[in-house]
Amino acid sequence: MNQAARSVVLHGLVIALLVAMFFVLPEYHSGNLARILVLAVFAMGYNVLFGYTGLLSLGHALFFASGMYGLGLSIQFLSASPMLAIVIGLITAVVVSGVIGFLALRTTGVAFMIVTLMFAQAGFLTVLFFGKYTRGDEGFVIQRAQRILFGVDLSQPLPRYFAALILFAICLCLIAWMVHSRFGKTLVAIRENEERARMLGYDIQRHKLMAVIISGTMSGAAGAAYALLFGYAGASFAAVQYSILPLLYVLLGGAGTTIGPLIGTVFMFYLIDISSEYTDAYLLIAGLALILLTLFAPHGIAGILRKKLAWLP
Amino acid sequence: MSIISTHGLSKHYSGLRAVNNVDFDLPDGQVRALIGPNGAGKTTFVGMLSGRIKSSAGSVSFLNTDVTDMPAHKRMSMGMAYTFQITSVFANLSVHENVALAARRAIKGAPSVVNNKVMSVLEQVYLADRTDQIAGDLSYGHQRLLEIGMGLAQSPRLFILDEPTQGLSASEVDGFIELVRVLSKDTTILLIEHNMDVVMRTAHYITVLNFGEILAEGTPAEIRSDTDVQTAYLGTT
Amino acid sequence: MDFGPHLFVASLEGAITAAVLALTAVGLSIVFGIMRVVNVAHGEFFMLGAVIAWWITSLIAGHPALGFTVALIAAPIIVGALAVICNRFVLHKINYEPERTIVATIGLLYVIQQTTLMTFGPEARPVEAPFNKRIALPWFEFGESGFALTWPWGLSTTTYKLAVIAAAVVILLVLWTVMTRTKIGLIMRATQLDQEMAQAYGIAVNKVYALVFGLGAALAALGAVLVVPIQQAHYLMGDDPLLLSFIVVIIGGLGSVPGTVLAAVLIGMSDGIISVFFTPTLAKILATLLVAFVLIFKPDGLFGKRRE
Amino acid sequence: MTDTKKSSIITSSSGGKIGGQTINKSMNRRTALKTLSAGVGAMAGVGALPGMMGCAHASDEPIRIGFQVHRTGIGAAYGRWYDRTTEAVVKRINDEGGINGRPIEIVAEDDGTDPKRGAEVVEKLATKHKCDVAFGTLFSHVVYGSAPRAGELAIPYFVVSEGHHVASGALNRYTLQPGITDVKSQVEAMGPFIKENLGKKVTMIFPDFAFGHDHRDYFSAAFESLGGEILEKIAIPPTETSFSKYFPKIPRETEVVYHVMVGPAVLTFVKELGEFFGPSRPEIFGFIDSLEAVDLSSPGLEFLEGTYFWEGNPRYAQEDQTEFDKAYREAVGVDESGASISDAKDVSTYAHMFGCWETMYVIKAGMEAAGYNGPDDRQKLIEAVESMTEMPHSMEHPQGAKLFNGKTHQVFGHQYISKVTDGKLVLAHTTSIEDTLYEDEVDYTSMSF
Repeated sequence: MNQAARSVVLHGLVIALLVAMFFVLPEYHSGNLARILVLAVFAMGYNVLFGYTGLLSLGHALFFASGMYGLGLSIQFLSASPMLAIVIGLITAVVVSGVIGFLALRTTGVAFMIVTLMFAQAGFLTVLFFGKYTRGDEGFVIQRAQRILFGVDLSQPLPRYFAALILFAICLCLIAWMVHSRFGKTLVAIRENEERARMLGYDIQRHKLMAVIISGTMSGAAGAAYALLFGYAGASFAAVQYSILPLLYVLLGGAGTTIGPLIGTVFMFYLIDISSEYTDAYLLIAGLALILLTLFAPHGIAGILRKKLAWLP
Repeated sequence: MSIISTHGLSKHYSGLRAVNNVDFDLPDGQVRALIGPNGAGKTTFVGMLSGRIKSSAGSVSFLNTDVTDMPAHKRMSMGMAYTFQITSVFANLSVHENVALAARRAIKGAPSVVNNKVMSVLEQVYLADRTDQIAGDLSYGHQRLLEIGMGLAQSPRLFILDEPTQGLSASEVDGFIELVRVLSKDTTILLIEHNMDVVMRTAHYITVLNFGEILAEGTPAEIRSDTDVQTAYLGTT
Repeated sequence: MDFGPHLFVASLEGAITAAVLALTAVGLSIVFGIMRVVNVAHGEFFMLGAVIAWWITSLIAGHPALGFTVALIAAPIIVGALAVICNRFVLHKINYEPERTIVATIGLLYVIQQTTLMTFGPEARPVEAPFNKRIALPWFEFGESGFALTWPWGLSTTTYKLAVIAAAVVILLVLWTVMTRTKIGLIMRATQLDQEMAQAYGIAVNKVYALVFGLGAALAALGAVLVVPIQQAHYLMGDDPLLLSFIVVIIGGLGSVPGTVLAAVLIGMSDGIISVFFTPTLAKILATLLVAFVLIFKPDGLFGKRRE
Repeated sequence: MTDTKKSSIITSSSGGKIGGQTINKSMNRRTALKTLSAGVGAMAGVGALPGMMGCAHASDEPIRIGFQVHRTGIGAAYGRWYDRTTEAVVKRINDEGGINGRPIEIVAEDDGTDPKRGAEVVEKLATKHKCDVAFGTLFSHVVYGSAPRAGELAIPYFVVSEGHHVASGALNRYTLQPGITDVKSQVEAMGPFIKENLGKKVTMIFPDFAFGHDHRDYFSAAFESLGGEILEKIAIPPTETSFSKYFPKIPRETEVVYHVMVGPAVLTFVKELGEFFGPSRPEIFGFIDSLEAVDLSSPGLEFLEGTYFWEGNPRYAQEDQTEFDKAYREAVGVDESGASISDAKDVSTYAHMFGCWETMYVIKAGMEAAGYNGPDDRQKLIEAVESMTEMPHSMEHPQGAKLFNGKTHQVFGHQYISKVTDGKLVLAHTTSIEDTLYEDEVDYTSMSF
C-alpha cells in the first residue's frame, strides 16, 4: 500500500472503531468518549500549530473560548439557532486567531509563548470584565431547548456522541489530508528548518498565519461544540489551564501525528478519572505519569507506535 | 542581458562598513566567482542579493526588476536559488523530501511531475541511491550535495552557492566542478569560493571583494595577473 | 483620597510587588539564561518556600522574629536542595531538551502542588511578621500658606513592607557581586556564554547546572519567605509568580540579570500605577496587553541583546 | 490531611444492613490504596463493616448519594468541611435507621472545583456509580457547569451553594437548593440592619466575578430602595493577591465599608484593610466568606474588633446556644469557637457547611414522603421536595427554621449578624425569614421533567 492508501485505511478504521464504541461501551464510558472527542478536536487543532508547524502557543484557551462564547452568547442574546450560532462561533475563532496570529507571529520562540499567553490572559480577563453578559466565572447554561440542531436534541446521548464524532471525523480527515498536501509538508519544513524553507522561496509568515488560523479555528470549533453539546459556557475554559491542557494531550499522544492527540486525550482523561477513584492526589499521579513519560517515552504514545510502524502519519 | 545587478549597494553594522557602495553586474549565463579574504563581505553581499540581509543603501535589480525591498522568499520564487555556507538541510526529513520541498515550490504540477524532477535532480547530484535516507544521517559531503540538489530542483535562473566545496574530499570536489559545468548550460551561477583551483576551473569571470568594496573584476587570467589582488589576497601564489 | 497620595500608595505597593518579583524572576532568569530551559515548576519552589516558612515558624516558639529568621535561612536551603534532586533525577536524565523539560516540569508542578495539598492542606496559613508597625505617611502640599506637610487619611504603609523592599535590594546586590566578582560567578557566566567551550576549559557543566537550578529555586523560596508575612502560605500560590516571573524574564531579555530586575520593577510598578487610573480588572487587562505589545515590538525584551 | 476518604459507608451496628461481599471487597481494596496514599483516616470505615454484615434483600441496599466535593482546587478548604459535615449527618441518619430503613452510602468524587470536571463527575455519579441522587456542590461555577448534565441524566441534584442560580431560573427541574439560603436573600436581608445601625453611605468592595456582582447588584438595589447611598463599588480582580492599592478609592465620607472576598487571599485582604485605615476606620460590615476557615486570632486581624459580619450560622457557640446547635457541633466535631475539636487551628466553614447537614435531611424527608425505592422514583422525589414548605428549627435544621419555595427550588432562612467582640463573633442581630424573601423569578414545577 502506498502512503495515501494507508492513511485512508488507518483513519477509516479509527472512525469505524469510534462508531462501534458507542454501541459497545457502557453508558458512562460512551458519555466520556463524547467529551474526549470534543477535547481531542481541541488537541488536534493545537497539534496543527505545535506538532506540524513547531510553534508552541500558550494561548489556545482563548481560541477555544472564542468558539464557546461566539456560540454561547449568540444563542443567549441573539436567540440564534444552533446552526447560525456554530457559524458565529467559527467566525469568531477565525477572526480572533487571525488577529492574534498576525500580531504574535512577529515574535518567535519563547516570546511567542509569552505573547500568546498574555493575549489569552487578557481574553480571560475580558470575559470577567464583561460579566454582565458572560456571567464571568460562573458562566451560563445553554438550555436544552436551545440545543436542538435540525430537530435533533443534542442533549441526548446518541445525538451528542455522533455530533461529537462527526466533528472529530471532519477534523481528522482534514488533518490527514493536510499532512499529505503541499501546505502540510511546507509546515513541516518550517518546523524543521525555518530559514531553509524561507530560502527555498516559501512565504513563511503566510504559512504560519494560515497554521494559526486553522489551529485556532479547530480549537474554536471544539469550544463551540463543547458549549453546544454539554450546555455550558464559563470563564474557566478561558483560563490558562485550558491552554496547557492541549499541549499535554499532544505531547502525551505524540506531536506531529494525526492520531496522537486522540490517544493523548484518552490517556490523560482516564488517567485522572481512574486515579481519582483511589486517591485525592490524582494530580500527583498525573504529574508522575508526565515525568515518567518524558523520561521513557519522549515522543509520546504515538511515538512509541511509530517505532514499530514507521509509516504512521 | 544582465540577470542581477546592484547599484551602490551597502551594508553598515553600527559604524562598520561590511559592504560599501558596490556596483555589480552579472550577465545571463555566466559562471561568476566571488572571492576575497575572510571578512571581505562576500556572504553579506550575497545575503543582500538573496534578501536574507536587508541593505543599508543602494539597490538590487533581478531580472530587470527592482527587488531591493522584496522579501527573500519572493526573490526565490522569481527564480533565485541559494545554498547556505553552513550546511542547512531538513535534517529529520528524507533526502527525497528535502529535494521535493524545493521542487514543489517551483513546480505547480501533480505529485508525479514533482517526483520525476526530484529523481532527475538526485541523479545529477549522485544521491539517487539514497532517496529514503534521513538527511541528517548523510555524510557531510553528501549533505553539501543534497543542498546543491535542493537548489537545482528549483530550476533557478540564478544559482548562488556560498562556499559549496568547503569540507568536500578531492574526488567530491571534482564531481562538483563537473556538475557546475553541466549546470552552467542552463543557469547563471554566482559562486563564493575559497578554493582557487575550483574558481579557476569553473569561473568565466571573477569579482574580488576586499574590505566591502570591489577590488578588481576580470577573467581568471586577468585576476591571476592583477597585482592588487595578489597583494590583498592571493599573496605570492 | 487625592490623586497624589493615591498614586504614592499605588507606587509603594508596586514597589513591594516588584521587590518580591525581582527575586523570584532572577531565579528563573539564571536558570533560563545558563541552562536554557523553561522551568514551569519555578512557581512551586516559590510556594514551597512559603509553606516551609510557615512550618518552621509554627515549630519555633518565642518572638516571631526568631522563627522567621530561621525560616529565612533554612527554607531557601531546603528548597534549593530539593531542586538539585529534581535536577539530578529528572532534568539531567532528559538532557535538558526544551520540550521534554517543559512537560517534565509541568509534571513536577503537579507533584509538588499535590504533595503540599496532602500534607499542608488547602487552607491559607499566615506567618507572623517579625515586626509590623503601621506608619502613616506624610504628603506635601502647596496650599495657600505655601509648602505644607499633611497626613492624608489612609496614606500609610508598614515597617515590614518597607523592610521587604530593602531586603530584596540587598539580596540582589549580593547576587550581583557573586555573579560578577567571584570565581563561581565567572564559571556560571562562562557556561552561559558557551556551554561547549566551558566544558573544554574543564568546567564541570553538570555541577554548574545543579548549582544554578538549586540557586534559582532558592531565590524563589527566599522571595516567598519574605512575602509570606504579607500574603500567607497556600498550596496554589505558585501559579501567579510563575506567570509574572516569566513575563519579567522575557521582557527583561532572556538570561540578563540586570534586565530582569529592571523588568520586575517595571512590571511591578506598572501593575500598581495602572490600577490608579482604571477599574481594577480593566487595569489588569491593559497591563497584560502592554506586556504582549512590548514583546511584539521588542521581541528580545526591552533590555535584551539580539541573539544570533 | 487527615480526612481523605474517597467513599465511605457509615452505618451503625443496629440500623443499616449492607448487602453482600462485593461492597466489602471494594471497600477493602479502596481502603488499602487510600491508606497507601493518604493515611489512616479510612480505617474507621472498615472497622464498622463487620457489624453491618447480615441478611441482604433488595430493600436493604443502601441509598447511594453521589457527593460532588471540592477536594482540590480553589474550593478545597470548604470541601474539607463539607466532607466532614456530610459524613457526620450520614452517620447520624444511618444511626437512626437510615432512609426508609435503608442506609445511606456516600460516593464522593472530587471535582477539582472546576466546572468541566464537575459535569464529568455528575455523569460519573449517575451512570457509573448509579447513584440515586447527586449532592453537595458549593462553588457556583461548578453548579452551572454540572446542572445541565444532571438535568439531562434526570438525576436529582441537590446543591449547597448559596448561589442565586437555582432561584434565578437558569437551571432545571432536577436542580434544587433546599439547605441554604441564596446570596440574593442573604444580601437583601442585610440592608435594614446596616442602614439603621451602621450608616447610610456605603462603599462596597467585592471580587470582580459573578459572586461579587451578585453582592453588588442585589445589595445596592436593596440598600438604595431603603434610602441608603452606595458611594463607590470597588471590584477586585479575582487573581489579585495584594489590595492596598485599591483602598484609596474608598471615598473619605464613607460611613460603612461593605466587604466580601473569597479565595486564599482573603486574610491578606482583611489585614491590609486594617493597615489602610489605621486608627480611624469607618464602620465595617463584611460577609464571613471573607474569613471562612480563617482563625480570627490570626496576626493582623486585631483591627476587626468591633466590626460586623454576616454569618450563615454563628461560628462561635452563643450564650443562648440551642440544643440543636450543640448536638450538631458535636456530631461534626467542631468546638465552641468553630474550630476542629482535634486541632484548634483548623477552623471550619461554619457559616456554610450546615447546608450539607440540612440538605441531607431534606433528601431523607423527600425520599420518605415519596416512598422512594430507586431511580424510577426520582421524579416523585423531586415532586415531594417541591411540595415542602415550612421546615421548623430542629435537629434536622439546626441553623434555624426555614421556608422552602417549591416553585423556585430555593429555601429561605434566618440570617445572622455578629459583632467581633473580644476576638469572638457575638451575635448582634437575627433577621426574620420575611427579610429574605423576594418575588419568584421562575416556576420550575411548570416545567416538564
